[in-house]
Amino acid sequence: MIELGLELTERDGWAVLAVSGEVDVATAPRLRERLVGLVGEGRTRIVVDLEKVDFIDSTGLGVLVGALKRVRTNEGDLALVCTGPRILKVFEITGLTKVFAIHRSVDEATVSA
Amino acid sequence: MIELGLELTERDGWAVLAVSGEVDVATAPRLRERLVGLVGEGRTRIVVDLEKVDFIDSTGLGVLVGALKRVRTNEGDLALVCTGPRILKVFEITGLTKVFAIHRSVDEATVSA
Amino acid sequence: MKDEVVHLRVPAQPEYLALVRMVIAGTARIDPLLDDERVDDLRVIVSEACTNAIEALRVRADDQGIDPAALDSTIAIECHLSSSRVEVIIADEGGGFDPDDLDALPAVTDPSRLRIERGLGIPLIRALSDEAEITSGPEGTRVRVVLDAEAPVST
Amino acid sequence: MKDEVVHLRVPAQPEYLALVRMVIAGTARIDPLLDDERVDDLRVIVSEACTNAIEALRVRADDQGIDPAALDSTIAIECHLSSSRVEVIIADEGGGFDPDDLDALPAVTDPSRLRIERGLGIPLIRALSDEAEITSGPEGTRVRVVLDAEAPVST
Ligand SMILES: Nc1ncnc2c1ncn2[C@@H]1O[C@H](COP(=O)(O)OP(=O)(O)O)[C@@H](O)[C@H]1O
Ligand SMILES: Nc1ncnc2c1ncn2[C@@H]1O[C@H](COP(=O)(O)OP(=O)(O)O)[C@@H](O)[C@H]1O
Repeated sequence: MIELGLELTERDGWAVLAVSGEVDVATAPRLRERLVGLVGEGRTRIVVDLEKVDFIDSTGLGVLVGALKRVRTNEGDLALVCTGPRILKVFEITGLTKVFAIHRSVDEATVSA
Repeated sequence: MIELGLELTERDGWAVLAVSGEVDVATAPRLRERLVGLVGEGRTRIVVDLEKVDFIDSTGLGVLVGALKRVRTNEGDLALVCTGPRILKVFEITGLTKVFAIHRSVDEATVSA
Repeated sequence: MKDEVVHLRVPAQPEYLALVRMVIAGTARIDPLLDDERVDDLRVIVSEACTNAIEALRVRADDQGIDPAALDSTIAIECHLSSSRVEVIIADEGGGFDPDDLDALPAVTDPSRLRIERGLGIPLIRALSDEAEITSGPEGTRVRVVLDAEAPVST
Repeated sequence: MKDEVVHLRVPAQPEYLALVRMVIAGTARIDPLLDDERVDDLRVIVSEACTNAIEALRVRADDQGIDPAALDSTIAIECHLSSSRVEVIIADEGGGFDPDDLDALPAVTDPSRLRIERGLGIPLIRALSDEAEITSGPEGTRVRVVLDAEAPVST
């Protein structure tokens, strides 16, 4: 079983979900489930912290896009925290840097957004 | 190219060779060469520190046995430092715990031997 | 010319994907032809191709109303190391598709982009490789990519 | 009964050995049937078997007066995961040997033990596995080992 860390904290009214490990077709369902659960509980201001993610592919990107859609439908917002060049690269190539607000820290994400 | 770390220091008249990485048929020749070189320079009191070795197989064991033989022929000695259970296990199974003096630290090796 | 090959075959199941990435990265590092960034590109490429293979199998199993694991299907990965490039071939036993008939992605500025949760895999494979070739038929799909040692893809 | 197989084929060269160990450890951890100590045992076993394969190829190449790499020979590794055990098969294309005709190791207390720099590989394979079978002939050698999930080898 491949591990995916999902740690939830609270910051200034934002639900901050820190993800660690590799996000692929094996682990993405767990991330999706968690995000869907948050929105279901009415938590629609979400920061997904990708700083400890070693790998993400299009399956993981799809889950994040799906969650963004879902929070927006509920008048919320979803921001990302990511500085690692290998992770940023897949957002850049797929054009998703223009779809997501990507911040350099959780502080920046929860203050500026 | 698989890395094998070989770091030489000096302690109370002993040449202390700290090995790190994986010792197998790809890397063992480098260890052998270094040990043969030391004996060639007249360094026949040697401690081989295996604390940072992640893996060793019979090729590595063979190099250590060869070096022990070589220093003994030259009236020297060779002691090992090893506490990691996975490394100790191969020494135990091959009976080499009875052939080598295996110490828990470089201090212990250079004082007691 | 030098051509060393590592062959890997794994069950077409999600839990083997991390292993495949590890093998590809480990193989590419044996001869350090590619720098770390390009090894990471290769990990993404292979992950995308294998995800599609697994998905194709899932579709086939759904059609037959069975568990995908019951198909006992595998993904075959070949990694060729030559002196100037790394070539990887990923072959599956899924039902195939027409690679020339994929929907284009809406422009990133298009608000409908938000509707796109999928369809990013093959664009990523093409963008991250120096050469990509997809051949597909009812017997399965074969994705061949090349990463040159000399010509790093810039981001 | 469940039997998932990972196949790996690599050039019979020393620099691929670390990769093989990584794959075997990674595969054994997909289904955590074995604890870390037994996964380490498996790494040693596979390393010993592959080292012997590489060595057999080197002997064959020396006989022919050529570089071992020129033989283009490979080692094939299969790792079977069932619900109760891990079975690994390592097959080479070396010249073979008679597994029943190996010199016994001198007792560890025997001073001649110091003469032994080799001959530890197969004893390690046998000691660390729950089942080991070696079949060998002029076409090559096949080492099959089993590690049971239930019966850890005690040290
Ligand atoms: N190996 C494959 N076998 C069958 N169909 C495939 C394969 N690879 C891709 N496809 C088809 O091409 C489509 C686009 O693939 P891709 O760009 O990777 O995006 P996604 O997999 O997210 O849909 C897939 O939805 C699938 O219909
Ligand atoms: N795969 C193999 N192909 C050919 N000969 C082999 C093979 N494995 C083992 N042997 C023979 O058996 C001997 C003993 O092997 P082993 O116990 O691993 O010790 P070592 O390899 O250190 O000699 C080897 O020296 C070799 O002659």
